[in-house]
Amino acid sequence: MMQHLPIFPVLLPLVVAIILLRKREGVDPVRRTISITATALLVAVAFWLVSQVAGGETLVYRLGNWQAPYGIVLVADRLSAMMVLLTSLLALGSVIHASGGEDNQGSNFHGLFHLQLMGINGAFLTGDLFNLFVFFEVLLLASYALLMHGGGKARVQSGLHYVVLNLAGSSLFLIALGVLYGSIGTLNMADMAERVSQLPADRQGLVRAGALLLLVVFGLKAAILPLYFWLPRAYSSAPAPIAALFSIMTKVGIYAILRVFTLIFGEQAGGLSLLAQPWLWWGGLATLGLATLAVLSARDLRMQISYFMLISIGTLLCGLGMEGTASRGAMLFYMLHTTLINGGLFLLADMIADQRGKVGTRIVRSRKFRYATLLSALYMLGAVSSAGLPPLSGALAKAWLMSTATLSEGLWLWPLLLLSGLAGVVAASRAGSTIFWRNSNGDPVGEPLSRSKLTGTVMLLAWAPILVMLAGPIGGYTTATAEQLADTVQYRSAVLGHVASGESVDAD
Amino acid sequence: MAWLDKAWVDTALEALTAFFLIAGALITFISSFGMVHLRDFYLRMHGPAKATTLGVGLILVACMFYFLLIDRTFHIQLLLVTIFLLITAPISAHLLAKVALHQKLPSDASTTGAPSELREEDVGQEPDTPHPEDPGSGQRHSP
Amino acid sequence: MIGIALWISFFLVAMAIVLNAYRLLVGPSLADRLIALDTMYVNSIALIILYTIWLSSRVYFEGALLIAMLGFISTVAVCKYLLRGDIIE
Amino acid sequence: MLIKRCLPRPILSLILTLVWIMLSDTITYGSVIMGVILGVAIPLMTQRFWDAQPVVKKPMLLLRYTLRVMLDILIANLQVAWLIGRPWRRPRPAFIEYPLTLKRDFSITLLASTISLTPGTISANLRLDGRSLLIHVLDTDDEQGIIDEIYNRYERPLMEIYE
Amino acid sequence: MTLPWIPLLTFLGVFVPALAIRGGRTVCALATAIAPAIALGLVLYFYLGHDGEEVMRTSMQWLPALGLELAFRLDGLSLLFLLLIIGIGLLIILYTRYYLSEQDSMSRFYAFLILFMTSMVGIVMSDNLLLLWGFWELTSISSFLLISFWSHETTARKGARMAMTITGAGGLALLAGIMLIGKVVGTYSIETVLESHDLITSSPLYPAILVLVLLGAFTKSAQFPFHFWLPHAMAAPTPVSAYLHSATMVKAGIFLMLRLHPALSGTELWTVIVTLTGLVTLVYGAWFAFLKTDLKGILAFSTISHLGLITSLLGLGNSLALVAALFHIINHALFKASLFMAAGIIDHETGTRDVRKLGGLYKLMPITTALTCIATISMAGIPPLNGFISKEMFFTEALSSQQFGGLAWIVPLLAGLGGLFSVAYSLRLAYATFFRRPRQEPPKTPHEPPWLMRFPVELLVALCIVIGLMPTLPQSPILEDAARATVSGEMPEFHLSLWHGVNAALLLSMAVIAGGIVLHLLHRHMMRFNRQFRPQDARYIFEAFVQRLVGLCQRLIDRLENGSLQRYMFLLMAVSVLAMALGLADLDMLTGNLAQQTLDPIVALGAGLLIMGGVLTAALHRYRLISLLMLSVVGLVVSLTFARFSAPDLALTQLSVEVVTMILLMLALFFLPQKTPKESAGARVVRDVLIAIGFGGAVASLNFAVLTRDLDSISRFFIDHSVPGGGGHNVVNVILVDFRGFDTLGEITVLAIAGLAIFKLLNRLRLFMPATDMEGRLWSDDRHPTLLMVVSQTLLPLALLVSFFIFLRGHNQPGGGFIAGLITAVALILLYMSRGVEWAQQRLDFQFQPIAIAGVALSTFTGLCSWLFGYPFLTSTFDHFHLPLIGDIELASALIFDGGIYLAVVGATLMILANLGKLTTAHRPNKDIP
Amino acid sequence: MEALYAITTGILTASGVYLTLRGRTFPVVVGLTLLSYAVNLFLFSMGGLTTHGAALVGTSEHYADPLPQALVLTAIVIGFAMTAFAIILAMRSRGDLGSDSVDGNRTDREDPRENKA
Repeated sequence: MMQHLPIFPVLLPLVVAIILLRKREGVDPVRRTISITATALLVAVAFWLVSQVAGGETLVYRLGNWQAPYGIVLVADRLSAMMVLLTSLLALGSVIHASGGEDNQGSNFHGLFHLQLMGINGAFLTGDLFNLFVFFEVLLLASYALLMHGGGKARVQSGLHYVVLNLAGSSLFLIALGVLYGSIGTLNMADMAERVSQLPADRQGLVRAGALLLLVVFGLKAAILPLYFWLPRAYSSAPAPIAALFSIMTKVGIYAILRVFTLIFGEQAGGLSLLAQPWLWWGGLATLGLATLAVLSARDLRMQISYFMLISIGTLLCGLGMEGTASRGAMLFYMLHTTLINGGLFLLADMIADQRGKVGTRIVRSRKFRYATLLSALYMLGAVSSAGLPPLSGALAKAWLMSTATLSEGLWLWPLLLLSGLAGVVAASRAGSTIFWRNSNGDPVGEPLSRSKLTGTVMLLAWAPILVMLAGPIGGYTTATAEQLADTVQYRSAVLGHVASGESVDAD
Repeated sequence: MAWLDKAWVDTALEALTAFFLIAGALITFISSFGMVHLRDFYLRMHGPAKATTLGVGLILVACMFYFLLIDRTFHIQLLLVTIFLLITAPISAHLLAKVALHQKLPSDASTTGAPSELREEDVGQEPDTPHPEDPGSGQRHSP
Repeated sequence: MIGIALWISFFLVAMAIVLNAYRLLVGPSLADRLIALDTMYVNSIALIILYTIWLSSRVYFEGALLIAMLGFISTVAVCKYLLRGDIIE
Repeated sequence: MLIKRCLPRPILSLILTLVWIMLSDTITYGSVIMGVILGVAIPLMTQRFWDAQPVVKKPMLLLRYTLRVMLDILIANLQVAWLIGRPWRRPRPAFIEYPLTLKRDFSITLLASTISLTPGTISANLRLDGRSLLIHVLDTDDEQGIIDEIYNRYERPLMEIYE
Repeated sequence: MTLPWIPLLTFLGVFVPALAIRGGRTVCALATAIAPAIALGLVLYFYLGHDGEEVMRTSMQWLPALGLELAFRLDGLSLLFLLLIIGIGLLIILYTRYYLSEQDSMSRFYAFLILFMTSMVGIVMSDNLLLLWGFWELTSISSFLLISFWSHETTARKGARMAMTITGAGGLALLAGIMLIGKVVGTYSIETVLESHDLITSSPLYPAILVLVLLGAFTKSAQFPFHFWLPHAMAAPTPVSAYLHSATMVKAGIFLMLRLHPALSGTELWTVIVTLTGLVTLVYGAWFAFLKTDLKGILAFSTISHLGLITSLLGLGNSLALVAALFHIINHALFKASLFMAAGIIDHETGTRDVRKLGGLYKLMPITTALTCIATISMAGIPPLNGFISKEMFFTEALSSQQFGGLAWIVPLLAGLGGLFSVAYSLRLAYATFFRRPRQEPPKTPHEPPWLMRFPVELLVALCIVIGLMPTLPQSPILEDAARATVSGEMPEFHLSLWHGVNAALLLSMAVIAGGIVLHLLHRHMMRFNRQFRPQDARYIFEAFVQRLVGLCQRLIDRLENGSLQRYMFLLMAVSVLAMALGLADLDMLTGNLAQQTLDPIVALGAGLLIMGGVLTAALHRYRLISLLMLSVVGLVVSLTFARFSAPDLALTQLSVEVVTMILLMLALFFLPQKTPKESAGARVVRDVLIAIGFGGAVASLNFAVLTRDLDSISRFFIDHSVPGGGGHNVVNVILVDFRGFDTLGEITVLAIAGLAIFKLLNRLRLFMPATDMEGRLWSDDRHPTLLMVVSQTLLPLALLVSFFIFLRGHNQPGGGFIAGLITAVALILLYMSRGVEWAQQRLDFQFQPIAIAGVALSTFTGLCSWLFGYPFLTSTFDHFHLPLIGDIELASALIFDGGIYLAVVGATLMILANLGKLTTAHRPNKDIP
Repeated sequence: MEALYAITTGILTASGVYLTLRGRTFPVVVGLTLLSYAVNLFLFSMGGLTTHGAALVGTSEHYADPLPQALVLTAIVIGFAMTAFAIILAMRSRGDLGSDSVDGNRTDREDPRENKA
């Protein structure tokens, strides 16, 4: 079984989805049990995977027993394993929350949820660019379906934008893939890296066009500045567990950028080396800047959380655009933090909306509701962490990222990052005090608190302190990940074996 | 099938292929030509309904001969397309005619006979074709 | 001989398709355009068969078969739309 | 009974087997066996989609009818080609109401298809009551003649075959 | 490794109140006090059992990559502050027990209080700048919680938010400063930073560092112009004001300046900024304290003023000034905390804090009056109390200051002015509250509070007196050690005493006291004088500013995110064009090294048709059906193109997909409006056309450039290994089911998800159904044309046969599961079209979802089977079997995989189409007249 | 031939892009379909344009590059699934929002003949 480990995170959700989707009937306890157990199992598998690669090994899984670059390979290195673990942790919280009733709002929730996990994990693990496209589509289509879960005008409206833009994005992806294949001649990322480093000069422009187009596509997924406009509405209208899971979706874009633009167009790529860097840097700064203003503008808690997410995206992009491996380590740590906390916040917003009746999550005066203390404490936890105030994970992550900036980078990054934090503080304190404290008189009302919703939420928000407490080992892991990312030679030799590119080998 | 190896067979097959090819293509062309130059929709419909079927059929026959010529085997497979077309073409034509009648496309002035489907007076008042549950509204024309 | 015949046929069929395209463009009625499209499907079968002869390879035969079938179905769909609006009711 | 249950439509089975052999383009044991298997299996599978089917009473007549239609198609096409190709005389089209004596959908369909495929006529509309067929004729002076011809040439044989 | 226990203990104390509250309020208070008390004991134990010269330090790696350590130190400065924090904290706990009413959640209050205490302890003990910053911001957060404790009151909420925002912002500035220090010094360890004075001050970044750090300190310590949050924080319960806003939190800024004094001070910049800010704050605070009518307001501004005093002492920079500052910190904490508590008692007893409503309390509350008056005297700097001593020291330093050259007189002037006002407001406070005849009855009749509530005040006031009389008491070890930790150079000799003899400072003091009394008498005039200035409430200004900012942001964001897909799409396309253009610009020549093939006329015809179809689809998009027909032409010709260029599989797939897409689009056409209104303005159309042309041009250029270059690709491998390795002659199919079977698995999963998703979308969907077609005709009544019905059932067996054929041969000839599946699905759909959903549904009485899922499952499990043989997922195998009569049969596991594809395609396609059809049947208006 | 091919792809792409920029769902969906056709043509051609080289082992000397074909096949299927979803979504948005404008903020006033069923 050990040698099949890298494919577990893809197959497990797929098989579970198959089991769950056999029939169409509504949710029952069995279904929930299967779904939660499977997700917990996924967490275990992901931990196992992380423990296997933590030492710096790169696990390569040759699908169909075909040698790369001819067949598709799954590659589990530190980064992939970490992302898989992150996904599964987030998913566990979301799925437990969903079992509190959200899954009954439409058909096939759990099955689609696992298919989405399959797509996400596949995207993180694959070592093949076209396969990445396929998994992108799997996760996108599943996300479209889940976004519509439960229906409603806002969801349909924002979903339409999301879907249409991403469909156009898929076409762009294919164009980019076409150009890259047509000028490099391979699809395996490691092999591409190998070939790009010795690319004839008359093709550089083509590859550059393909690479930049790829950047646009990933940027669309990751929600970089001129392409992010779809995000706030889509995420804020999505059902809570899905919105929570979506917080990893933008990270898929970030991951893809990180992978492609360090491995293929990294430092060794000759004339094309680091070609995305300036775009990421300035795009990230711009995103960060606008998101800072946007977070102040939010009239709805979910919207605000979406903008928190946008801030984090800007920050991550800046981290990608910065020089050196140190910033990568910090950026990855930040990614862990923001994904989990943002996810938790979305879940929390849903619980708040349950209590507040028809006002939902709008930041207005409302009736007095039960569990306000508990919910406000959780909100505080999430908001403080998101805004980047100590003592929670956000502060640590931001400080780390800031400290890795060179002076000239810091000149831009620091003020923006700090201002975004300040804006976050202002916005969150306004929202929190209005929602929890500006109540009309009378006895508190509200639905009884769903235990599974609470569990799911706490499971995610708890990472804010946990990440701080375990900052040492986790930070060490992300630092090591960053170093491994920089060492493309190791990746390439792990994937391609000792075979030089272009020479054929016998499979089987 | 030794007789197939003879030289005259080759020539004959070549001739047949060429003939059927050109015949098929010509019929195809003429039917499309008719579709362009005939005066009203109902006339234009005649070409495609059958001529193209035959045209394609003939070309397929040519193709059979051709493969007989080069492989010395009889590929009956190719006839299937024709069968398919024979089944489907009249139905498409029928449906298209129905559409035209439904849309009350005018027929050429020289057309004799005026089917109830094309009567103008009904427009906008009643459903234009007789409804089975409403026999009073439909006029029946017996020849 | 076959070569010449083939090219003549190619030319004729191509011209037929051009004529279809003309009808498709000009209309005037939807039914006209539709029949032009239907004919174009059938003519492309002819084109494929000619291509088959040209290549002396029968790999495209299924293509011809499929066009025959699917062309019909798409014509039916449009007709149904024009007659009833809802094609699957 | 068993045969009837296994072979609900013997003719269809036969046709399918033949078509399979045509498709596979070879006559080997393998293809024939496969064809027979499919010829039995597919009708069984699709049985539920069939309306009650008329029984072919006179198979030989059906064969003759088929051949006649084939021939007519050839002629029809040449005629139509001629009509279309000559620019000097405009055709005289006509709509004709054809009263049907056939009752069954299947045979009506056969008739309508035949009409559409043969000389200068297209069955344009089957009236909803199923009693009459609207036919568009490309070029005619004699409407009654066409009705009679259709009746004698096609409808009566079909009546004999199926009804 | 024992030092971390101190903050840890206090931190653990956070959880105590919630547990202890069950035992009652007194138990809760006592239990809460345990942890801080032990911590205090520990502090003293460590400190006393330790050689005074050496700084106690301990550190643990936390996040080495960041330079963050869990490092603590305990030096004199920390000690001084720890004593204040924990000591006064304990008193506050006691006081609170009596202050809070029954309705208030005591456990919550205590938890916040202890949280705050922890963060203060953390600040003063941190030996790492980042750690310090962490605790620093934590004080902002915990003070936010404390100030907003009475969250139902607007003032509390707004005050809390303001405090949080201002101090939080200052904290962020501090972080930037810390980052810069880290850049300069290379570490965040305070120990190292303190030794790097020269390095830091000589760095070009020094001004930035200084300003940023001071921003942090000034906001926290409510220095002008960041002072305005403090008065509004007075909405907090009084224990909070006493604790946070007099004794501790506001001192955090001072502490920071003290802590970093050895590293940052000693420059002209430091002196100018710090001294002037301090002095201005001193005067400003004192003046407004004089004018305030709210008891806590007076105290708040007085605090501001005193903080200014301490700050200016720090700015002056010589070591004696530092000592004075340290001393005044202690004194101020003592008298101000006691005053706040006294104010709380008065508020508690009378029900008001407005001095205009108070008066004559000395009769009713003699002890409280006495205590308050002593503390007030100390605050006013009147001998013989401790306040006087430190103020004397301040005047001494002010008078002897040598900074500012010719403007040196400004320091004593401002210092004197500040002193003057402070005497005045102290007098006013005492007089108006206790001695003046009351103008109106207070809401409640006051009497003395419970003894234990008064006890903290008594203790503090006693300390004031003791220190005043015996100023040397705190000198050793507390002040000396604290000063040693602060002063960079030689420790100065200093001697604290009440009487220094007659000197300039004393004269100044006297003058100030006298002036203060005069001023107090003139109070009414002063009020009148002040009234001519427009009253500017900082809270409203701040709120208005925030509101405006928020409004501005809202407008900006609403403008940007206007919910217009057209704009988003335009941006996406524009960015893509840019991306491609940048790449193309990098290309020397568009045409590559390969010669072009000659054009044959048929291809030209095809291209012409494609171009026509494409352009017309776009141009005629407002006539939707025609546009659709044009799209159909494009689809057909695309598949012909695939056929032309040697891709039979693609041609077949494209054809079948195209038909299903057409059917779907026809459905959409029915349910959507049938025409597109003309709504794009000309400019928009031009813009779109331009961007479309740009995009198309870029794609065409890329296409051409790639086509004219040769390619060294990996595909030779597939052709070579297809037969030996994959057991199939159709390389494309072998790639799909074997070499890249994983892609295909993903692809059918996508298809299945699409089915599921569409099923989900159609749930409870009600659509508009037009009763007429677009030209206003009623629909035909012939629902299911007879001929079509007959033919569709005839076609079904044939189609199944063909699809089976295409499926079987897929591995060796064009075909495969996907195309076969689509053919089957389309044939079934034809049935639906010809016979209606109800009819078909009766005969297809099974659900399609299980079929689609079964397909995916089949493919997955085929792949999993290879695990049994120890091969990776999806490893295929094939073998030849010999059957009698039939002959050689080749069976590949890929065929089963392909079977899964077939099932998935059939299931998914039918799910999509049949469900869609089913949706409409029930309520179709058959014959309605519009 | 290559030039013509490229130009055709370009024009199809341009038409598709133009349509995706329209303000109503139907043209947008049609545009996406058109775009995906164009992109498939583009991707397909990345292995070069080969006549008489179907990738069936044993039928030819020079084969067309089979890999782009396989990719396009996958892309067609995925594109189909996506288009289908987009179409249904367009219908759903019409049903829920009462308009087929992509932004849902305009009503269908232009089509008074339609009545709610």
